[in-house]
Amino acid sequence: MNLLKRFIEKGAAPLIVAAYLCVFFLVSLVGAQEETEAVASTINGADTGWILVSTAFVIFMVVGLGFFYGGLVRRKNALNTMMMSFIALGIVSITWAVIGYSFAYGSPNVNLIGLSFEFFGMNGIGLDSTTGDDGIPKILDFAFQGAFAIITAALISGAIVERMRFSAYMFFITIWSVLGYAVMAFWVWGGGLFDFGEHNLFGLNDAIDFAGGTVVHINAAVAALVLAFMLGKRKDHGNKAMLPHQVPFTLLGAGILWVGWFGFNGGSAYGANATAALAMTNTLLAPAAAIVAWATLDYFRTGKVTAVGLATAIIVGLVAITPGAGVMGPIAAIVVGLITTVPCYFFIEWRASSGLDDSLDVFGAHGLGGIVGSLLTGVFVSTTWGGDVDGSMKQFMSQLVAVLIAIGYSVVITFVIASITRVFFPLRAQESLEDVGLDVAMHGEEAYSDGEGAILIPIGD
Amino acid sequence: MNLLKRFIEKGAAPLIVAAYLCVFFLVSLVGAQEETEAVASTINGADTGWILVSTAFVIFMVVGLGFFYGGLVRRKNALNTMMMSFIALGIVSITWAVIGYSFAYGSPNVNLIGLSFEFFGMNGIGLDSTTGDDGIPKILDFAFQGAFAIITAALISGAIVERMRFSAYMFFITIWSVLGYAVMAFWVWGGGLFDFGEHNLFGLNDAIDFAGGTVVHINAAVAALVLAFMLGKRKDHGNKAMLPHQVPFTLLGAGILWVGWFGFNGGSAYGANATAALAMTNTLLAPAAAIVAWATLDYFRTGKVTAVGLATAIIVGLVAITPGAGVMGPIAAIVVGLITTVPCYFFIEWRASSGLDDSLDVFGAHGLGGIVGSLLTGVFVSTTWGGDVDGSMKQFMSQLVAVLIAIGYSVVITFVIASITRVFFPLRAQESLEDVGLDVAMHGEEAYSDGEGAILIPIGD
Amino acid sequence: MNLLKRFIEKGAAPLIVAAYLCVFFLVSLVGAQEETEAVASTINGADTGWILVSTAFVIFMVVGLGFFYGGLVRRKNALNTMMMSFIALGIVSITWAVIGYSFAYGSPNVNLIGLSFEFFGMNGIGLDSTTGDDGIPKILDFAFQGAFAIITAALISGAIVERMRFSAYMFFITIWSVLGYAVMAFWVWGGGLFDFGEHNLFGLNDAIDFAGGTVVHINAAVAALVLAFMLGKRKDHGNKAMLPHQVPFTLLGAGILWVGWFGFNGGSAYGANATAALAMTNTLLAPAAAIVAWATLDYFRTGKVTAVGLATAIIVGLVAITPGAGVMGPIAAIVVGLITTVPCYFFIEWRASSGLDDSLDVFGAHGLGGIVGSLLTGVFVSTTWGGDVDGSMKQFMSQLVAVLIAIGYSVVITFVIASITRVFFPLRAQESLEDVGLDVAMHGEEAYSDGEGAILIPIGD
Amino acid sequence: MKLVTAFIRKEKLIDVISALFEKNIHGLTVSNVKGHGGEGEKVETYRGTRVKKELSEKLKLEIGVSDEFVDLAVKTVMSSARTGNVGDGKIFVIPVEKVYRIRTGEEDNQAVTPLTPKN
Amino acid sequence: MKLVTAFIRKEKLIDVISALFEKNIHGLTVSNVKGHGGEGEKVETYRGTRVKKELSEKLKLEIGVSDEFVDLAVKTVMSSARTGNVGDGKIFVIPVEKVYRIRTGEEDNQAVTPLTPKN
Amino acid sequence: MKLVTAFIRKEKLIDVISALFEKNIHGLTVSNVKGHGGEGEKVETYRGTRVKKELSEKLKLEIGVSDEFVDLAVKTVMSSARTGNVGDGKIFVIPVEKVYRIRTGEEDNQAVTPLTPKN
Ligand SMILES: Nc1ncnc2c1ncn2[C@@H]1O[C@H](COP(=O)(O)OP(=O)(O)O)[C@@H](O)[C@H]1O
Ligand SMILES: Nc1ncnc2c1ncn2[C@@H]1O[C@H](COP(=O)(O)OP(=O)(O)O)[C@@H](O)[C@H]1O
Ligand SMILES: Nc1ncnc2c1ncn2[C@@H]1O[C@H](COP(=O)(O)OP(=O)(O)O)[C@@H](O)[C@H]1O
Repeated sequence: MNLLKRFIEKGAAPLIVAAYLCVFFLVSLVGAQEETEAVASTINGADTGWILVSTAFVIFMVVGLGFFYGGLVRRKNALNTMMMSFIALGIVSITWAVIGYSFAYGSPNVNLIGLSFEFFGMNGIGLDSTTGDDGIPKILDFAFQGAFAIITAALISGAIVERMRFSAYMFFITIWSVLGYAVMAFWVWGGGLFDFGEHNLFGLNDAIDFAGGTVVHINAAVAALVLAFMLGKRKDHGNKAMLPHQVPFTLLGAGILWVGWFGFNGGSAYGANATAALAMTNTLLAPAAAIVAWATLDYFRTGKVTAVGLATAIIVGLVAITPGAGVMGPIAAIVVGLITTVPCYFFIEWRASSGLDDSLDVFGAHGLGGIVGSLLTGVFVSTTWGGDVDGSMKQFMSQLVAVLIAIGYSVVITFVIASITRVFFPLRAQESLEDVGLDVAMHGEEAYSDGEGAILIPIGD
Repeated sequence: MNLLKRFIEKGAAPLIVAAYLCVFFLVSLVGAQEETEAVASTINGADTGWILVSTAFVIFMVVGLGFFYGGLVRRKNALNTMMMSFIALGIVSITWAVIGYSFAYGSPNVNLIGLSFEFFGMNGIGLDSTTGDDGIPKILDFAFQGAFAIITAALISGAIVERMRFSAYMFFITIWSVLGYAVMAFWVWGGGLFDFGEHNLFGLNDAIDFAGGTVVHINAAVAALVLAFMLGKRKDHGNKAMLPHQVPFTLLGAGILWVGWFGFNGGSAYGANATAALAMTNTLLAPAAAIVAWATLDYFRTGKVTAVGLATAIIVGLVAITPGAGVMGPIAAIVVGLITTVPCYFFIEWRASSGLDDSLDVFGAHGLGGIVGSLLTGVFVSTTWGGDVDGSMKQFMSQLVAVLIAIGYSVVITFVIASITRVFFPLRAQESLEDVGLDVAMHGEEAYSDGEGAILIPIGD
Repeated sequence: MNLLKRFIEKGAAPLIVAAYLCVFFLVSLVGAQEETEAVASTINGADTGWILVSTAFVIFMVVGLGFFYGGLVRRKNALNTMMMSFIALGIVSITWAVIGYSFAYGSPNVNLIGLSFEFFGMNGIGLDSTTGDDGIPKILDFAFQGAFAIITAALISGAIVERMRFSAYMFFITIWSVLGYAVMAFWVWGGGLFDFGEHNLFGLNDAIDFAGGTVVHINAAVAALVLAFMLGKRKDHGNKAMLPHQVPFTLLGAGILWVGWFGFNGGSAYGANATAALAMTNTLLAPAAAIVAWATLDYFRTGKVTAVGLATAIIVGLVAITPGAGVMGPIAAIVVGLITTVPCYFFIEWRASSGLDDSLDVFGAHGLGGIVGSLLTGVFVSTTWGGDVDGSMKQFMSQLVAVLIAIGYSVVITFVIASITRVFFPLRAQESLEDVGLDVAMHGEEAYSDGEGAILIPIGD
Repeated sequence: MKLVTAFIRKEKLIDVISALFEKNIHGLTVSNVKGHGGEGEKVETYRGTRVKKELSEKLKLEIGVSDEFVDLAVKTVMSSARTGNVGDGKIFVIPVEKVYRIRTGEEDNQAVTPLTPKN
Repeated sequence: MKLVTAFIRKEKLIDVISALFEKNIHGLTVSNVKGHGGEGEKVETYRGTRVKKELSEKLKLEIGVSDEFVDLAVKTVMSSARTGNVGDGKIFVIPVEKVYRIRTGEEDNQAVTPLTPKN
Repeated sequence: MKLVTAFIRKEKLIDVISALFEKNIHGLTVSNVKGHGGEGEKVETYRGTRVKKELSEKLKLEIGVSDEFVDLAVKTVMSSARTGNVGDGKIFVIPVEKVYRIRTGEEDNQAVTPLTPKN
C-alpha cells in the first residue's frame, strides 16, 4: 500500500514527462510537413518588436510574482512559495505548447467552447504564419499568450502557500493550465462564449476584456479560493501571527510586476500604436491612484502608511485596469484605480481575521479587483478612446454576465481538477511539516543558510 | 491643540485625495468633449515602440532607486527608505496628470516660465494627438515624461532618510513635483527660460540638456541638500557608525538603475534611431569609465575596490552622461565618465566626515555629477554626433548659466515648499523614533520579521 | 621587495587607466576627422528599436548573473562574487571600445584569425554608419556585441569564487576579454575561422552559432575550468558543507538571466522579425523543458524538487538553445532542452563530490550545456525554420570541429593569460582570508551588516 | 536569585510567553539558537552537495527570577512548552549572585520580579 | 570568576564597549536577543493582520572577569548603558567555576583579564 | 550539573560537534555571537565612512552535562576548537542547580547525558 503510494508519488512526474516526449516526437514528425502551408502575410516590424518586448515583460512578471508572494510568507516557506511561481514557467510552457494554445486559439471543435486540436503540439505554426491583420508572427503570439497562461497558473499559488504539497500543486497546474485557463481564453479572446454580441447570446454585447481581467485575474482568484477551501486553513491561521519575512522582496516583486504589466496591458494592443500608448498610460495611472487611495485609507485608520499595503495597492490598481486598459481614458483609469481600492482594502482587512485562509489574498486583490475592474469597464469604455462601444447599462450587464460565467466555470473546473489531483496526491502537506516549513520538507533546502551544523555527506551514502 | 494637530496630520491626506477626486470628475466631464479636436498626425510605430519600452524602463528605475537607497540605510529604516521611492510612483503620477504635464509642456501662460493650464487634468490629450514631428502619441509622451517627474521626486529622498516624517515627505513631493520639477522641465524642454538662444537671453546659446542633467539631477540634488539642511543631521551622524544593512540591494538597485537609464537616455532621442543608439552606447561607456576610475581611486587609496563605491560610480557615470548622451561621441562619453568621477569621489569622501548629513550623498552623486556633466556637455557637444552646435566657450557658458539658474531656483522653491510643509507637519520624526527606526515608527512594519514574540490581535481590539 | 610588490599591486590598476586615457585622447583627436566617411545607409527603426531593447536586456543579464552566483556562495563572499560580475561591466566595456570590437568585427589583419585594428578606439564608427543590410546603427551593434563580451567575461567568475584575488581577476579579464573573447567572436561571427564552408576548411559546412553557444558559453566555461585548475580548490572544498547563503537571490538571478536572454537570443536575429520571434519562443520552451526534465530527475532521485536545481535547469536550458535558437523549430527546442538536461544534471551531481572545484558549476552548466546544444544544433537546424541548411551528419561534424577548436583555443589562451597575470598578482587569496571571507578581505565591506561593534574612525586617522 | 534558562521549540514561544505573563512573570529575554538533542537529522541537497543538518532551530529563554519564583517559572515553562515529542528541550536553573536594574541601579530582588507570585 | 551578563539597549553597545575598554576589560561577547520587560508594546499591521510585538530588540553582553573585576565591570556597564528610560535592561552576575583559554589551555584568572584593574 | 559554555571560532563548529558526538555528548546548543578578545580589529570603508570593527563573529556553545562529564566536555572542546592563533576563545564552566527535560519532566542527571562517559 505504502509502496504503491510511493510509486505513484515518485512515478507520476516522470510518467508525465515520458508522455510529453512521445507526443512531441510524433508531432514533430508530422508537423514538419505541414508547417509551410500557412499563408504568409507581411510582418510589421514595429508591432513585432513591441510584442517581443511585451512577452519578455510578462515572463518577468512571473519572477516578480515569486518575489511578491515569497516576501509575504514566513522564512521557512520562502523557497516553496517562490518555486510555485517558477515551476509554472516550466510546466505551463509545455502544456501550452502541447495543447493550451490550440484550445485557446484554434478554430473550435465545439462551438462557443473551443477545444480545438488545430495547433496540437504547435502543429501548423510555421515561421511564416502570422496572426493575420496584426502582422505579428504567429509563433510570437504563441509565446506572448503562453506567458499569460503561465502567470495565471502561478497566481493561484498565493492562496495555498505554506501548506499545499508541491507534487500535488505541479499536477494540478498541469491540468488547470489547459482546462482552467486555455478554455476560458478561447471564450474571451478566441471568439468563444464571451462574444455575446457576435453569437447573439442573452441579447448582450460582446464582453470586453482588454488584457485579461476575467480570464487571468478572476479565473485565477476563484481557482485560488476553491483550492484554499479544499485544503483548509493553515495550522497557525488565526492563532499565531504569521508575518511577512522579507517585505523588501514584496516591494521588489510589486515593482517588477508593475513593469511587466506594461507589457501585459500594453502588449495586448498587439502593436506599437496609440492604443498601446493609452494602455501604458492607464497602467501607470490606475495603480498610482490605487496607491494614493490605499495610503489614505491606511493613514486615516491607523495613522501609518504601510509598505505591504502599498505593494498590495499596486496589484489592485493593476488588476483593476487590466480589463479596460486600452478602451477607456486616463481620467477614467484614475477613477477605476480609486474606486476599486475601497472594496479590496476592506475585504482584505476582513479576510485576515476570518476563517478563510486565502493566505496571500489572491481573491481580495485579483478576484475582487478583477470583478470591480471588469464591471467598471462596462461603465467607462469609450469609443473616443478606441473602444467598440461606449459605456452603458447593457455593456455593464454584459460584463456582469461574463464575470458570473467565469466565476462559475472556474469554481467547477477547479473543484474537478483538484478532486482528480487528490486521487494521486494528498493535496496537503502533513501537519507536522508546517512547523518545520515546506522549504526543508518539500525541497530539502533552506532559503537562507549559514551552513552551521551542516555535515557533508560523502557520495554513495 | 493636540487634537487639532492630530486632525491635520490624519486629515490632510484624505482631503488631498478628495480634492483630486473632485477635480478629476469635473475634468472628465469637460474633457470628454474636447478630446477629439487635436489634429491627428501619423504615429511612427517603431519610435512609439521604443518610447513604450523606455517608459517602462524609467518606471523600473524608481524600483531600482528604492533598492539602491534601501540597501544603504540601516535595517530599521529599510522600508521607510524604499517607501519614499515607491510612494512617489503614486503621488507624482497623479500630480503629473492634474497639472504637472501641463506646466511642463503646455503653451506658456507666463512667457519663459510656463505655468500653462492647457493640459490641466489631461484635458486635450486624446487618443489621436501626437507630439508632432516625432510621431509619438501625446499620451505616451505624457507617460514617458511623467516617469521622469517621478524619479526626480524620489531622488530627493536620499538626503533625508532615517529622520524625515513620512507624512511631511508625502506632502512635500506633492507640491515639489509640480513647482519644483514641472516648472523647470518647461524651462529646459518646453521651450522656456533655458532656450537662451531662442529667446536672445544674455547672448548665450540654448542650454543643452539631452536627457535631464539639470532638471532631473541637479534639481533633485539641490532640493535634497536644502531639505537636509532644514532637517538637520541624524542623531547618530558623526557619532555612530551607520553602515549599509544590505549591500546586495544597493548593487541590485544600481544595476536596475543602469538598465532603466538606457530608456531614460535612449528614450530621450524620441525614436528608435541613430541618436538613440548613440545615447545607449554612451550610457554604457560613461558609467563603465566611471567604474574603472572609481575602482582605481579606491584601490590606490585603500588597496580595496569597494562594492558600495562601484555602485556609486555607476550612478555618477550615468548622471554625468545624461545631459550630453545623444550629442557627443562615445570617446567623449568615456572621458566624461572618467573626469566626473574624480570630484564626486573626493566630495563624497569628505562629506561623510563633515557635519553635512546628505545621508546617501544625493548631492555628491547627482548634484556634482550633474553639474560637471552639464558643463562638459558644453565642451564635448559635437555636430558630428548630432548636436546642434559644437563645443565652445560660449556653449560652456550657456551650460554654466543654466546650471546656476537651476541651482538658484531649486534652492528657493525647495525652501519655500518645505517651509509650507512645516506649517502642516513637523518635518522631522521625533528623535526617540530614530532609535526605534522609522519602519516601525512610521509604517508599523518591519522589513525583516521572524514573527517572534508577535501576538495576534483579534479584530475589534 | 615587499615594497616593490606592493607598488605593483597598487600601481598596476592606475597605470592601466592612465594608459587607457592616453589612448583615448589620441584616438579622439584622430577619430574626429574620420567619422563622417562611412557610407550612410538607411536605418530600420523597428529593428533598431528591438536591438536597443536587446542591448539593455543583455546588460541586465550581468546583474542577474551577479545575483545568481552571489546567492550560491557563502555569506562572507557574497559581495566579492557579485563584484566579479559588476566589475566586468566597467572593464570589458572599455576594452571592447579600445580594441575588442575591432578584433571581432574589423576586416581581418590576419586571415581567418582577425586581429583587425580597423575600429581601434572606436575609430571609424560614426553616427551614420550602419551594419549594412540590417539597417542597425553600427554604434548600436558595438553596444549590443559589447554586452556579449561583458557577460562572457563575467561568466568565468563562477568557477573561481571564494578564493581568487580580486586584483588578479581584474587584470585577467582585461586581457581575456580581448584575446579570449573578441578573437573567437571574429571566428564565429566576424567571418573568421568557423566559417568552414566559406573558407573551404576540412570540407565542412559553416559552423552554426546563432547567439553564442561556442564563443560565449563554451569559451567562458573552458576558461573557467582552466582557471579553477590553476587556482586549486578552496580550503573547505570536500571537507565542509558550503551552502548557498541566499537561494532567493539565485532564483532572482535566474529569472533576470532568462528575461535578459530573450534579448540575447532574440536580438541575435538582428531585427524585429519572424526569426526573432522564433528565437524568443525557443528561448521560452527550451528552459521550460529543462525545468521539467530537471525536476523529474530530482524528484525521481530524492523525492524533492530543489530550487537551486530549478535555477540551474533554467540556465542549462538557456545555454542549450543559444546556438540554435533562431534556426530550429520550437518542438526541436523542447527536445534540446530535455536532452541537454540529462548530462548536465549528472555531471553536476558528480562534480560536487569530485576534487574539481569549479565552484558554481560553470562547466557543468555552460560548458556541457553549450557543447550538447551546439552539437544538437547540427542535428535540428532546419531550412523550414530559417536555417541555411538542414540538420545532417556533415553539419554535426562541423559543429563538433568548431566546438573542439573553441575548447582548444580557450584552454591555451586562458592558460597563457592566467600565467601572465600570475607574474603581477598572486592568483589566489591567502588561505587564511578564506576563513574571514573575501568580502572583508578584498573589499573591506560586509554584504549584510548591522553595524554592531563598529566604531567610526574620524577622518585623518 | 536564579536565571531560569530554557531551550524550547520556536513555535512554542508565544504560548510560553503568554503563560509566563499570566503568572506575572514579565522579565525575560529570548534568543535564536540551534540545538542538537535527540531529534533526527535532516538531509538537504544543493546540486550535488548533500548535507546532514545536525542542528535544529530552537529558542533560548532566559528568565531572571527571585528564588520564590523559580519553581513557578520552571513549571510554567515546562507545561506550556511541552508537546511530548522528542525535541521539546531542556530547562537549566542557574544560580545568580547579583542582579542590577541598569535604569535605577536597584539591586537583587527589587530588580527582577513582582514581590508576590500570582498563582 | 564571574560571568557578568547584561541585557542592554542596542544603541548603547558602542558606548558600553568603549567604556569597558577604557577600564582595561577587553574580553567580552555580544549577542542579539529580544527581551520583554517594562517597556510598552508596539503594534504592527500587515494587511489585515494586527499584531502586538511583546519583544524589543536588545543585546546581551557576556563579560567573563576575575572576582576583583566584577564590581568594576558592573559599574562600568551600568553607567554607560543607562538612559534613565524604561528598557535599559538588567545585569546578572553569574558564578563561574572554571575558565579555560582554548588557545593555550591556561586556566582561570590567567584566562580572563589583566591582572590589575585600571581605575 | 554544569553548563559548559564555550566561545569558539565559527569555522571550528563542525569539528567540535563531531568530537563531542564521538564522546557520546549529544545535547548542546549553539548560538551566533560576536566577540572581542585579543584579536586585531578590521577596518571597513563605506564611501567616506571608515569604521573599526571591534567584534568578530564567533559561536557560543552551551553544553549541559552531569558532573562526571564536565572534564571530558571541556577537554574535547578545547582540543577540537584549538588552532593556536589568537581568537580561539574561552570556555566557562557554570554551575547548574537543576535541569529538567521538558518533554518528560525528568530532572537532573536523567535529563542531560548518557550515564557513563565513553572515552
Ligand atoms: N545537554 C544539553 N545542553 C544544552 N542544550 C541542550 C542539551 N540537551 C538538549 N538541549 C537543547 O534542547 C533542544 C531539544 O533537546 P532534545 O534532547 O532534542 O529534546 P528531548 O529532551 O525532548 O529529547 C536541543 O535542540 C538543544 O537546543
Ligand atoms: N527578569 C529578567 N530576566 C531576563 N531578562 C530580563 C529580565 N528583566 C529584564 N530583562 C531584559 O532587560 C530588558 C529591559 O528590561 P526592562 O524591564 O524593560 O527595563 P527596566 O529595568 O528599565 O524597566 C528586557 O527587554 C529584557 O531583555
Ligand atoms: N572575558 C571574556 N568574556 C567573554 N567572552 C570572552 C572573553 N574573552 C574572550 N571571549 C570570547 O572569546 C573570543 C576569542 O577570545 P580571544 O581573547 O581573542 O582569544 P585568545 O584567548 O585566543 O586570545 C572573543 O571573540 C570573545 O567572544
